[in-house]
Amino acid sequence: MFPILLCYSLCLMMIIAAFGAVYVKNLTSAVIAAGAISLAASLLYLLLAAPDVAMTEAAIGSGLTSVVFLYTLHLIKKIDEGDDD
Amino acid sequence: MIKRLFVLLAVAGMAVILIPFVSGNGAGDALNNVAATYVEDAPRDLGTMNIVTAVIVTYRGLDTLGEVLVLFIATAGVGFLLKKRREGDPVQPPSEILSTGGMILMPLIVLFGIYVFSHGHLTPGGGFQGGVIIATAFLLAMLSARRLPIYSGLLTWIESVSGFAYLAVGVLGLVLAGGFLDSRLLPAGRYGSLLSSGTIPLIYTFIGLKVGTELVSILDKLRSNQ
Amino acid sequence: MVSPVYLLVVTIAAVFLVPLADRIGRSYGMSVFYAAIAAAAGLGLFWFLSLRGGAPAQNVFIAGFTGPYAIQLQLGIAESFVIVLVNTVFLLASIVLGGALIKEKAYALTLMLLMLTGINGLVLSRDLFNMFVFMELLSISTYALVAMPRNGQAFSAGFKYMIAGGLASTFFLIGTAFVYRTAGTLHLDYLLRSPELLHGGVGFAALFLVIAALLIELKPFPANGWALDVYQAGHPGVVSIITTAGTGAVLFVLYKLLPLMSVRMLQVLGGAGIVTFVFSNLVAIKQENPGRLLGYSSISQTGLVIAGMVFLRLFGIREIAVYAAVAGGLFLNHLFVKGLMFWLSERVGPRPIREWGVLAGKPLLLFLFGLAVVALSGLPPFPGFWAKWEFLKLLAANGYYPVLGFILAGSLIEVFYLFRWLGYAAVKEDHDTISPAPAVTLPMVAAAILLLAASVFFSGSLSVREPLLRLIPAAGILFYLLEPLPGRVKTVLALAASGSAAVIVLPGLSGLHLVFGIMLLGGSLVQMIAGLGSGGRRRGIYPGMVMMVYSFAGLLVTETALGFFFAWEMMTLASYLLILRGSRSARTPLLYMIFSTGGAFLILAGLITALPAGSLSSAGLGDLVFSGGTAFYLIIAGFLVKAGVVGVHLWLPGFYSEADHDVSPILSSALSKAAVAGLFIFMSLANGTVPGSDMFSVILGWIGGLTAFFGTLMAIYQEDAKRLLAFSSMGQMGYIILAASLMSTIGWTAAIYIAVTHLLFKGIMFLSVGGVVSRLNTTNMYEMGGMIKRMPLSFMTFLIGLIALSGVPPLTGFGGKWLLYSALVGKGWYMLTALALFSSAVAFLYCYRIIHSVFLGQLKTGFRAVKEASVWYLIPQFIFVMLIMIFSMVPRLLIEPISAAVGKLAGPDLLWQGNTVSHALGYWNGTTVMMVTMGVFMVPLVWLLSRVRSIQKVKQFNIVYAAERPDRPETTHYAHNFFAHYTKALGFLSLPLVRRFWEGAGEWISSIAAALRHLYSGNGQTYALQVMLYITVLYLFMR
Amino acid sequence: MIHAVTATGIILILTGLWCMLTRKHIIRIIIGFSIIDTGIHIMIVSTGYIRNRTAPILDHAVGLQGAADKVVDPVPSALVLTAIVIGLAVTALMLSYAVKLYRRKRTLDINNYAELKW
Repeated sequence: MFPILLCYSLCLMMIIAAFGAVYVKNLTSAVIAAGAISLAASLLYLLLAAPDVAMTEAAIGSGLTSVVFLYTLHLIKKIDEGDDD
Repeated sequence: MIKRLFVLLAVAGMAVILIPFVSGNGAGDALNNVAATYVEDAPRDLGTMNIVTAVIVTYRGLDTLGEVLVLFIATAGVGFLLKKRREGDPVQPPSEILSTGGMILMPLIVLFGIYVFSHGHLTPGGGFQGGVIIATAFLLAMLSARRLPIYSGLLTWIESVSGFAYLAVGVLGLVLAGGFLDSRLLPAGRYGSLLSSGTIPLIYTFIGLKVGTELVSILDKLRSNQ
Repeated sequence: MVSPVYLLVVTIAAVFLVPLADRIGRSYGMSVFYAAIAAAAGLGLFWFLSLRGGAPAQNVFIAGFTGPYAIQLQLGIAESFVIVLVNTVFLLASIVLGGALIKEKAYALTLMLLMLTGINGLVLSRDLFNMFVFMELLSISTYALVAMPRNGQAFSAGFKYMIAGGLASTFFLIGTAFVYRTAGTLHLDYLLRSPELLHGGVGFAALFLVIAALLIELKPFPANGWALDVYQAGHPGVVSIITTAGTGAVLFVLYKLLPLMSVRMLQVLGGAGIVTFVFSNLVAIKQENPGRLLGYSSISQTGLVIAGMVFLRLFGIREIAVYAAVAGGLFLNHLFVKGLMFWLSERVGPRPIREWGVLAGKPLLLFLFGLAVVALSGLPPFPGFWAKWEFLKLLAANGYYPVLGFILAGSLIEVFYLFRWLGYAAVKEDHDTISPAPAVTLPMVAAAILLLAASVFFSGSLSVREPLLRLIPAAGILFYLLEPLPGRVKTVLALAASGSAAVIVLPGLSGLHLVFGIMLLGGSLVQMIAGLGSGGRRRGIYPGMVMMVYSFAGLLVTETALGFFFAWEMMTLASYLLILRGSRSARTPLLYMIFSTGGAFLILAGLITALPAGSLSSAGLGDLVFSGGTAFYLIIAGFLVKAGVVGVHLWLPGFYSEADHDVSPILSSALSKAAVAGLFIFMSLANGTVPGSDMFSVILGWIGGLTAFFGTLMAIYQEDAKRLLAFSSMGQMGYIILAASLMSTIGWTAAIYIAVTHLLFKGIMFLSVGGVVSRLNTTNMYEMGGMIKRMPLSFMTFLIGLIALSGVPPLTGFGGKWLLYSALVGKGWYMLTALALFSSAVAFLYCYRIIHSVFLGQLKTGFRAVKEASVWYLIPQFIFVMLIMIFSMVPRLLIEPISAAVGKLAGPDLLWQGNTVSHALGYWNGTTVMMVTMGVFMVPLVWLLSRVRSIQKVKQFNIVYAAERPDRPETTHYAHNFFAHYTKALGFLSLPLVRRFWEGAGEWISSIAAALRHLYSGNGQTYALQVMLYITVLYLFMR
Repeated sequence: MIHAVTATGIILILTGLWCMLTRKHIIRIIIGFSIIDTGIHIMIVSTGYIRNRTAPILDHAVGLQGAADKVVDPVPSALVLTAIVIGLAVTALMLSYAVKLYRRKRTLDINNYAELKW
C-alpha cells in the first residue's frame, strides 16, 4: 500500500512542480522546480525497480542539469553587469 | 490570442496521439523473449549481476559508444560556441567553510565515483553515473577553491585516451572475440566478484573517466566563459 | 571484405585522435581529419565495387550475439551505394570548409567527424534505438556546426533548429520505446516478421511517432521554417552537408522502415512528399537569397525522393534496382548538384541571386552553375532525368495521374526559378570580381565530374543500339572544352562534326524520317557556314549548336520512347544555350525554357501514358498504345507548344529573333521543323488508332489557321526586322499545321512541302537580314534603307526568298499554297480556306514593308560606306536559292519523294478518315509556269536595276513635320509604324490578350507564393507550433 | 499504478510543450524541454515495469534460477540511461546558444530573434 501511495504522491508532486517551473516568476526558482521534477522522478524509478535509472536521473537529470542551468543564469547576469569580453 | 488557441490545439493534438500509450502500457506480466534471454544468458555468458549493465555495455554496446560520443559532442559543441575566459580574471573568494569543506569532500566523492563505475556490473550504476559523481567532486572544488586550475590539456588527454582505449577494447573484441565491443574478450571470471564480467569493468572505467572529464570540461567552459 | 564496423571505427578513432594531434600542431589535426574522411569514402567505394561485383552482403552483430539480441549492422548493395555517395560528398564539402575549419579550434573538426559517424551509423544500423542514437549524433553535431559563421543570424537559426530537432527527437524516442513495448524487439528484421503488431492501437501510435520524427527531420512543407533559416544563415559548406549527406542518411532510414508501414501510412507519406515538392518550389520563386532559395529547392527535392520511394513501396515493388533507379537517381542528382550549388554560393559570397552576374566572366564557374541548374531541373543526361522518367512511368502505370500532374507542375516551377537564376548569372554582366579559391573550385569540379560519370551509369537504360544519343551530351562537352579555340576553327570543327553525323545518320533513314533528316540536318549544316563570317572567339555558340544538330539526328534515329524524349529534351537544352548566349535580356531565354519545358512535359506525360502495360524496360515507339486518345492528344499538344501556335507563342518572337545573326536562321528555319517532325512521327504512329479523330483534325485545323492568321498579322506591326521574320515563321508554321490537320495524303504532302520551302526561304531571308544587320548593327527597320545599293546580292537573295514566301508563282511557295488550298477545298473546309487566303493577303503587307524599309528607300548617311554582307553569309543563301530554283522548275523533285514518303507511311489513303485523294498532281507544270513568270518578272527587274542609280528630284517642302520638332526622331521616318492605318481595322486582333493571360497567370502563381512564404514568420516558437500541428494533422490522416 | 505513472509522464510532456510554445524567455523554453525529457523518461521506464518484480540485478536475493520471472525488463532502463545522457548534451548545447544569443542582443525574448524569415 505504501509504495502505491508514495507513487501517487510523487506523481502529483511532479505535476505541481512542472506547473511551478512553467509559471513561477523567478527563473532560478523555475530551474530548481525542474530539478525537483527530476529528483521526484528518480525516487519514482526506485519504486519502478529501476535503480540504475534512478541513480542516473538523480545525478544527471536533477543534479548536473540544474547546475548547468544555474551556471548559465549566472553567466547571463555577468554579461548584464558588463563583465564581458 | 489566436496563437494561444493554436498552441492549445497543438498540445491537445499531442495529447490525442499520446493517450493510447496509457492504456497500452502495463498490461504485460512476463518478459518478452529478448529481455528474458538477456536475464537468463547474461550471468552465464558475460558474468554480470546487473543485467542493465550487460545490456548497456555489451548487447547494446554500440548505443553506449554513441552515447559517449554524444556527450563528446556536448563538450565540443559548448567549447565550439563559447570562448575561453581571459586569464587572470578575478574570481570571488568563497567562504572559508565552503572551501575547506570542499577540499575535504572532494577526494571522498572522487573515490565514490570510482567505486560506482568499477562496480557497474555488480550493483546499480556504472560509467556514466560514476563519471557524473567525479564531475560533481570537481564542481565542488571549483566552487570552493579560489582558483582551481583546470588543466584543459590534461583533460583533453584523459578524455581522448580513455575514449580511444574504449574503442580499442571494442576493436579487440572484433578481432579476438565474437564481435565489436564483445566483452567476452576477457574471461567471465567468478560470478559476483569485482574482477569478473570480461571487459565490462574495464570499459566502464574508461567510460567513467571519459564522462567525468567531459562533464568537468563542460562545466569549466560554462564557468570560465565570463 | 572489411567489416562494416570499421567505417564507424575510422571516424570515431579520428574523433579521439584529432584533439591530441591538434595539440602537436594545427596541420596534424587537419591531416588526421581528412585522412579519416578519405578513408571512410574509400571504404565506401571499395564496398560498393565489391558488392556490385557480386560479393555477398555483410551482416555484422555487435558483441558477437545474434538475432534480435544484439545490434546488427547491415552492409548490402543499397547501403554501400548510399555510403559511397554521402562520404564522398562529405569529403568534398570538408575540403570546401577547409579554410573555415583551420581558423576554428579542434572542436570543429571533431564535430564534423561525429556528424559523419552519425550519418554512417544511420545507414548501417538495423536497430531502431541505435538509429535514434546515431540520429542524435548527427543532429547534435549539426546544431553546433550551424553556428559556424558566428553571427547573430547563425546563432538564432541554430537555436530554432535545436527546438525543432528536439521535438523530432522527442517523438522518435517515445515511438521507439513503445515499439519495443509492443513488438518486444527493436531489431528491424524481427519487427518485420510481425508488422501487423504495429498497425493498430499502441503499435500504430508508436510507429507513427517514429515516422513523424523522421519526416520532421526531412523538413516537410510547411513544418520546416527552421531549416530554411539554417540554410540561409549557416556556412554553405556545413549546409551542403546537412542537405546532402545528412538528409540522405535520414532518407535511407525511412527507406529501411518502409516495409513496416501500412498502406494508409504510405499514401499519406507520399502525399506529404508531393506537397513538399510542389509548394517548396512554389515559395522558392519569391526568394532572393541564394542560400534560402537553395534551401527551398533542397527541401522540394527531398520531398520528391520521399514520394519516390514511398510510392514504389505502395506499388508493391521490392527490387532494390527499381528503388535505386528512382529514389537513388533522384537522390544522387540532388546530392552532387546541391553540393555544387552551395559551394558555388560560398564562392560567390553574400550576394542576392540578381547579382550573380559576377559569374558571367568566369567560364568554368558559369559552366558548373549551368550544369547544376540543368541537372537539378531534371533535364538529360543527368541522373535526375532517368529517375524522373522511371518514376513517372510507374505512376502512370499504376494510374496515379494526379500525382504525375503535380510532379510535372512542380518541376515546371522549378525550371522557372532555376533558369531565371541562370539567366541572371549568364546575361547580366557584373564587373565585380570574385577572388580565386581553388579549395572551393576543385570540389565543385569533382562533383561535376562525378555527376557526369553517374549520368553515364544511369543512362544504361538507353539501349546500346542508339549510341548516337549518348553522343549528344558528349559532343556538347567536347565543344565546351574546345572553347578557347578561335571562332572560325570551331565553326569548321562544328561543320565537320555535324556533317559526319549527317553522313552516318541519313543513309539509315527512309520515308518521312529521311525527309525530315535532310531538312533538319542539311538545313542546319548549310546555314552553319555563315558562322565563318564572324570573327572572335564566339564563346558559347558551338556547344549548343553541335548538341542541337546531334539531337536532331537522335530524334530521327531513336526507336524508343525514352530515346525520343531524351533527344527532344537535349534539343530544347541546346537551343536554350544558343538563345541564352545571343539574347540581350534574360527574359527571352527564360520564356523559351518555360514554354519548351511545359511542352516537353506534355509530351512526357503522353509518352508514359501510352507505354504498353508491364514494360519496365524501355519500350519502342512502335509499341506505344494510343487507343485511349489522351496520350496522343497530350503529345500533340506538346508539339504544338513547341511549334508556337497562337496562345502559346509568347516565347516565339524573341526566340527566333534574338540569337546571333548566324544562329537565328537555324533556329527559325530548321529547329522549328523539329516540332513538325515530331507531329508527323506521332500522327503516323497513331494513324487509325485514335478515337474521335474527326474532331481532333477540325480543332487542329483551326489552331493552324488561326496561328497562320495571327502570326502574319503580328508580323506587320513589327519595327524590328528579325522579329518581323520571326512572326512570319509563326504564320508559316500555322500553314503547316493546317495542312497536316487535313489527315489526307495530299494534306500531309502539302504540309511537308510547305515545311521544306519554308526552311529554304526563311533561311535565305534570315541570313540576308542577318548579313545586313551584322553590318549596320541595328535591327530597327526605320534605321535602315537603301541597302539595295550597298548590298545588291543580299537584296537579290532576299527578294527571291520573299517571292517564295508570298506564294505567288513561279517559285516554290506557290506549289505549297496551291496544294494547301486545293486540299482544303477538297475537304470542304471553306472557312479555313478563306482564313488562309486572307492571311496570305496580309502577308503581302509585311513582305512589302521589309523590302521597302530595308532595301529600297533612301540610303542613310551613316551607312554610305557599308559593304556587302560577308561572303560566308551569302554562300548558304545561294545554296538555298539554287534549291528553290530547282524545286520551282522541277517540282516533281520535291513533291514525289514527299508523297512517296507519306504514301509509304500509310498506303495511298491515310486511315484517319478515309478521305480519298482525288487530286492528281500532274497538271501543274512547274517548268512552264516558271519560265513564263520569270520572263514577266525579269524584264521590270532589269529595268529597275538600271534606273536605281539615277537621282530622284524631290520638292523642297516635301517633308511631313514642317512645323514641329518630334520628340523621337525615328517617328519621322516613313518606315516607322508603317502600318499604323491598319491598326484601326485589324489592330484589335493583335491586342496582347495572350500576353496578358500568361502574365496574369504568372502573377497569380507569384502571389500565392508570396502568401505562402509568410507562413515562415522567423519565430522559433511558431516553427515549433507548426511542427506540432503538422504532426497532429498527419496523425489524423494516417489513422 | 503504472497507468498513473505513464499518465504523469504524458502530462509532463504536455506541460513541457505548453511551456515551450507559450513562454517567451529562451531559458524558460529550455526548461520546457527538460520537463519534456523527464516526462519521456518516466514513460519509458514505465514500459519496462512489471508488477511485483524486482530490479534486474541478480544478486543472491534474486538468484539465477527462474530469474526471468522475478525481474523487470532491463531494456527500457538501458534505453533511458542513454536518453538521459543525450538530454544533458542537448540541454548544455541549448544553454550555450542562449548565452551566445544573449551576448548578441542582451535579450532572451525569443520574439527578438526572428530576423530571418520568409
